[in-house]
Amino acid sequence: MLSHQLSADDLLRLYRSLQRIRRIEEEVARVYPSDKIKSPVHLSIGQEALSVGVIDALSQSDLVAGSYRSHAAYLAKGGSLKGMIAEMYGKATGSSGGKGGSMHLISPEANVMGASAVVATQIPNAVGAALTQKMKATKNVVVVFFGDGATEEGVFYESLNFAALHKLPILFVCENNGYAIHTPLEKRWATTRLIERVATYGIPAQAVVDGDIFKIRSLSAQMVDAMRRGEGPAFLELHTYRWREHVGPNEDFNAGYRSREAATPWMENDQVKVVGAMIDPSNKSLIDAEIEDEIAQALDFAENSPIPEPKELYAHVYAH
Amino acid sequence: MLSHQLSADDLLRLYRSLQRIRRIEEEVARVYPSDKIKSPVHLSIGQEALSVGVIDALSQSDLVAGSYRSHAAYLAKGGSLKGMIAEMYGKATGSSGGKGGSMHLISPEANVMGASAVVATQIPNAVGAALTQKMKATKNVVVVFFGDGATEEGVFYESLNFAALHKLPILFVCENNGYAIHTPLEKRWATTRLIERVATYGIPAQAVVDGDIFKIRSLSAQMVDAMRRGEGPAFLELHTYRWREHVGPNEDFNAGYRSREAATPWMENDQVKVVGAMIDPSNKSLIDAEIEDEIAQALDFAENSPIPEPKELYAHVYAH
Amino acid sequence: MFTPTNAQRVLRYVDALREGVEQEMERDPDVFVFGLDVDDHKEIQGSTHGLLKKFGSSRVFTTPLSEDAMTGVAIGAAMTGMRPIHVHIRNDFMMLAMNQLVNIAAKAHYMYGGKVKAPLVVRSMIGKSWGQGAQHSQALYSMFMHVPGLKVVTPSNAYDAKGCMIAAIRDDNPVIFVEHRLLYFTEAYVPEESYVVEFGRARVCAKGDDITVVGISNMVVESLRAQELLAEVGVYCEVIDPISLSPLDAETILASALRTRRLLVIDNAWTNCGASAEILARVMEAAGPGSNIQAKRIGFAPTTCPTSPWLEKDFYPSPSSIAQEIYAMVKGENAVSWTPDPERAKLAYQMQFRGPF
Amino acid sequence: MFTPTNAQRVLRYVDALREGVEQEMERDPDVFVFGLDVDDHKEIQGSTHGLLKKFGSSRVFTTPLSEDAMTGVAIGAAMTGMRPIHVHIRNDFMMLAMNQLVNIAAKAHYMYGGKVKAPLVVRSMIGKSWGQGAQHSQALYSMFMHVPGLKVVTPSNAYDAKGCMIAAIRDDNPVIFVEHRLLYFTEAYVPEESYVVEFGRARVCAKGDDITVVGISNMVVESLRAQELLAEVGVYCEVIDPISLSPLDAETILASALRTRRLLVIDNAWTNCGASAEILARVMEAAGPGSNIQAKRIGFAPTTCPTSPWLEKDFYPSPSSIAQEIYAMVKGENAVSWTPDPERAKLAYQMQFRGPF
Ligand SMILES: Cc1ncc(C[n+]2csc(CCOP(=O)(O)OP(=O)(O)O)c2C)c(N)n1
Ligand SMILES: Cc1ncc(C[n+]2csc(CCOP(=O)(O)OP(=O)(O)O)c2C)c(N)n1
Ligand SMILES: [Mg+2]
Ligand SMILES: [Mg+2]
Repeated sequence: MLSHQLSADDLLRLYRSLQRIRRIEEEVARVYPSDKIKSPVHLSIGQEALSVGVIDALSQSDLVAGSYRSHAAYLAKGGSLKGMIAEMYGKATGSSGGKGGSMHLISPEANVMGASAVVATQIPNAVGAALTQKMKATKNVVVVFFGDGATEEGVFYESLNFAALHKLPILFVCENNGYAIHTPLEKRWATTRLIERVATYGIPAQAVVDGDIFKIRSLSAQMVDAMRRGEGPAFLELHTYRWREHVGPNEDFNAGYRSREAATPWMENDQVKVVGAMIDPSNKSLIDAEIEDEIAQALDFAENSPIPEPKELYAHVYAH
Repeated sequence: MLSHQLSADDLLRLYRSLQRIRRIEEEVARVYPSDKIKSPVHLSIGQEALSVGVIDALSQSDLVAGSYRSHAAYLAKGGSLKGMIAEMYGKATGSSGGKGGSMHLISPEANVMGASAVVATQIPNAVGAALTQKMKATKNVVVVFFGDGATEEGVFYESLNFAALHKLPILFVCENNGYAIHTPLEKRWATTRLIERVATYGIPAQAVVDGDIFKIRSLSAQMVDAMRRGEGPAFLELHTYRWREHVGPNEDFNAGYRSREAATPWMENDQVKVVGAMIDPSNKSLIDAEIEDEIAQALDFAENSPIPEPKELYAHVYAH
Repeated sequence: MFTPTNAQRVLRYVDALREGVEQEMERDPDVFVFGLDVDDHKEIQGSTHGLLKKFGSSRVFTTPLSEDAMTGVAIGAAMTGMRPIHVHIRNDFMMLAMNQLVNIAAKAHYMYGGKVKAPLVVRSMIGKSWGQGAQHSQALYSMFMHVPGLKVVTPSNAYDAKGCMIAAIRDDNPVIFVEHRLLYFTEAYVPEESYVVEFGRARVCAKGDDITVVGISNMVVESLRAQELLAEVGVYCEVIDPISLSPLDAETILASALRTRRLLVIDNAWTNCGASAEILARVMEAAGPGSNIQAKRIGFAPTTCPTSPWLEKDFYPSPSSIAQEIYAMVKGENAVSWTPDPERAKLAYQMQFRGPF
Repeated sequence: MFTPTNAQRVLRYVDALREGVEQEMERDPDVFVFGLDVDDHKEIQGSTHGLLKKFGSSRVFTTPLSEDAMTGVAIGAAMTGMRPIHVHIRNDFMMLAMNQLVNIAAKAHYMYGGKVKAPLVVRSMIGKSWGQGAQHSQALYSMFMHVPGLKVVTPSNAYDAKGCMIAAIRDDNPVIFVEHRLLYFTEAYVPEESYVVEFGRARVCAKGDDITVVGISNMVVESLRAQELLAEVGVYCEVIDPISLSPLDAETILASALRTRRLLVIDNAWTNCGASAEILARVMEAAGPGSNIQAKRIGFAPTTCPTSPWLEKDFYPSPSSIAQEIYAMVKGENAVSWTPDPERAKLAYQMQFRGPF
């Protein structure tokens, strides 16, 4: 459904999720210089609408997999904020007990199946999760998020072929922010005909080039419905822009590899503001306040959580 | 050029190459039960026209890379027959001194850069050879032969992207015989839209579905010309049929995974016979006799060649 | 070969493998088998025989040639509740699966703080002879031994093949299951009922006081032949089969070596950073100075595997080369050297084998 | 650190690497550098600094994220006359390159009977700390040591970084060149002129009679600190840097261990089937019984690398843990244990280092 088809509640829900993720990552960036965060951070500031729009089309039992840049997906799907911050702080209460760091967020409760720091590795893992759904005949679908760079890894094509061959319920979502670290598409892609290529596997493939959360949400909803009907995988190429440096809390428009001008249209089309402007101001300030409060509590929680016991180093090498 | 555009000499040359390869492999199959051949053999009987047609469009200094099923390419490019048979016999005079066997034929003299038994590995290696041609500004092109199964390996797509990105002079030739060992395409490919997929890299891609050597030859010639003009890579999907078992000397139509009926149209369209029928019978018998003589000599040569010295085991682990 | 008292049925290694998988598939609907050509008429040399017919194509299916993604698929399926068995016709091809196995499978349980498990079995076959050569003959399991989070098992006989397979399938961790192709047609007593061979417990296959001989995979068979021949000339070997390499039962090996004061490890692999290096290092660390243990390794020649049989014969350890090495170690370098009867040093499983593949 | 008498210029490891590459690129037009991000403004932590400007984008260029194919491209280019240097920002990512390195690069010269060569350098960096964690901190070089046909080098200082780089580029074989990220800003005397550090020759970095300590990569630096601290309490270590792991100069290590009767190998890697296992095994085989050598290994904890610094600190060997281990080995287990001053056990290169990456 596009914006005019959404209810006021839908809009409130979308705004809350967008604003919450934006503010959480802004706070992470603010705290970062204090060295309380013991982990690299790959912020999704500017890219939130992709995770929020897609995941809003899912139900709780659907699965999501992502990468080191999937704080947004983790949070949108319902992953614990306290667990995430504590994990970044290296505390025992972190989502991985301090063993995974910011690049490997997981939440079995929210069906976030994990995140990987080796580009594209999560793609076949998510396909495997989709195979499980088919074998166990659940009605769940799996969504996997990855960057434009991940589409250069051979495993991406192997995964598309297998998912299409077995008509698996998986939605492939490429967050195309135009860069792999500092390297633009022009240096990595022979052409930009990605959705056309994916379509040759018999996979419905669509692009959203303007970051519009409503288009993203309605396309996702259509595709997820089709998947639940057993029609097999689908693919979304979502154009977006990374507002901060590849890794770390700062902007890097002075680094020379990209200009602030290129970012400006994206910043002016900030979906957090766009959706924020569509909801009742009093509701908005209520939500904003709740979010600030939740974040403050999460930072507190992480701050005051215990560090892991030394013996934890040796736990979980093997499952028993 | 199609058949009517070919000179009598062209036809004689094509026939000689086709008939020579066919007869060599038939002899290999005949000798096989004697256990003189110490190596698995993946015969290209029935597929000769692909290698012969493509390679006829090349010049001596162009490079060719292939797989375990590339006896035809090796021979068509001018690799030594004596070296090939001796290699299969495990003799010191083999193309690899008995260290490579039938799956790793190489001929620096004929610019056959090697063959690999790990499916698809030769593809990026050939792209690397094409990079060398570009860097050294030679006018040479590289041709890499691989099967339909190889297109399922991610490295194939990675290689296409890189070759197209750098406009490298390489012709990718997929010998699509419909099977990977005993597994048909239907169990491996989500769709058959291969050339369409390859085209999305900006790579000219064409298929020849009837095994016609003249179409193969003229398409190759056009593509090679374009490559020499610096227009970058090209792709050919050549349909064909394997007449013998995946590995070994025999037919296997009784194995149950494919029928002789499916093979019949291919056998009736045998390009060795087709081209043979286009040339003067007296020339034909002259060529046939020369071929038989050459093969007899090669078998003799291999038979009477010395076995490798024990110390050869330890040679060539490292280059000095 | 090990003979459990209650088992009177003789089975081939390949059939024992198959039976182990079949019994687990019957017991647990989450177990499935996939990999290139598991469902064709060759049935991975017979090791998947009948599984398709019995369990259908949804639980027994071939794949595209996509080892990297298929490994990732197996891991993802395992992380979400299935128990996949992924089959490779050659151990060499697992090099395409390294990223998923080393960076994901081995680490998932740990880096997610114990919140997920990856119960996965990866089967692969080691090739030998008939021109397998450089890329179809490798045994690269030490690479997996190097990485915490993976288990590695190399059963040497039909009894262990079944028991280890069942244990591997039930294990909640990724298990690298390595089978030597020449063992497929060797026979042993194999109980019909389901049983597990526990990992991390080595087996003493022959008792002796002169030297401790550790054989790995098919080298257990070749060591036992050497042991028989040596017994006739009064040299008594204790032959130990570690069965699983990770976990590794170093204690059993150490205890034996401390008694015999001689240790020879025979691997069907390269020795450099191999399983044989690890075994010597563990013994050296644990035995301490003054233990006076003479130790040696035999494995592949430090070369690529050649195809020519005249070169290949020196690439591999053999009952003869093993026996001669043991004889020299026991009798001392300057003892008159001794060579076993070449005919009796030949192994049936080697002679049966004939090409093409 | 090693100080050649004729060299008075101090250079950082990262600059020495760069200089070695630059000088070879000047000398030989066939040398080129490629890999993810070699040409961006971060310049692989500065190790490719200025190369793009000087040699242009045809000889210094980034690639798509396609490690498998890029490795194959490097090999193919090498087989046809070029001398590629392929760069990985992390050693962990080389798991994607295993198939091409193990099945093609290591074997091409041999399986083609010497008719081709693959002169290739594969650079990769080992990460540490600041949440690098499970997938960005591994040191998997023992996997490459296992495979004949590959060479492996792990320079520990700026002098060797340059000399080994030049030697690697000139080598006609595939060379796996492994750099520890924390070494990048350590300094040493580095001659301006071109020179090679020959592979297969270990260096004795410090002389001592009480124990032979072998350090690998950055563990040379940490061992030397331990050695300094121990000297003050009358424990004298002989510290050896193998420099290249394949070929490995076991003779130098053996000679020292036969003299000190104590051997401790410290690796920045897992010990199981690691370089440290190979070194112990070689010494045990060659020293023979009666050599009475006490041997031990220290490396990564046998776990995945955790991100939390409170867990990570016990994952790695440190000057303190090394010194204490040495002290216990020399003084005997039941000697009163000793701990070095924690402040002085800290290493500058560790303290300098700060995130994000
Ligand atoms: C296999 C692999 N190669 C290289 C890297 C180093 N690396 C980390 S992030 C990254 C860029 C990925 O770009 P993209 O997929 O577009 O994701 P983005 O960071 O833009 O969200 C690279 C090359 C890695 N982590 N994994
Ligand atoms: C990476 C890899 N996986 C599996 C195999 C086993 N194998 C050998 S040939 C083959 C089939 C290849 O089929 P195709 O590429 O179509 O070539 P064809 O034999 O039909 O000419 C397979 C799966 C292999 N050699 N390499
Ligand atoms: Mg990107
Ligand atoms: Mg085929």
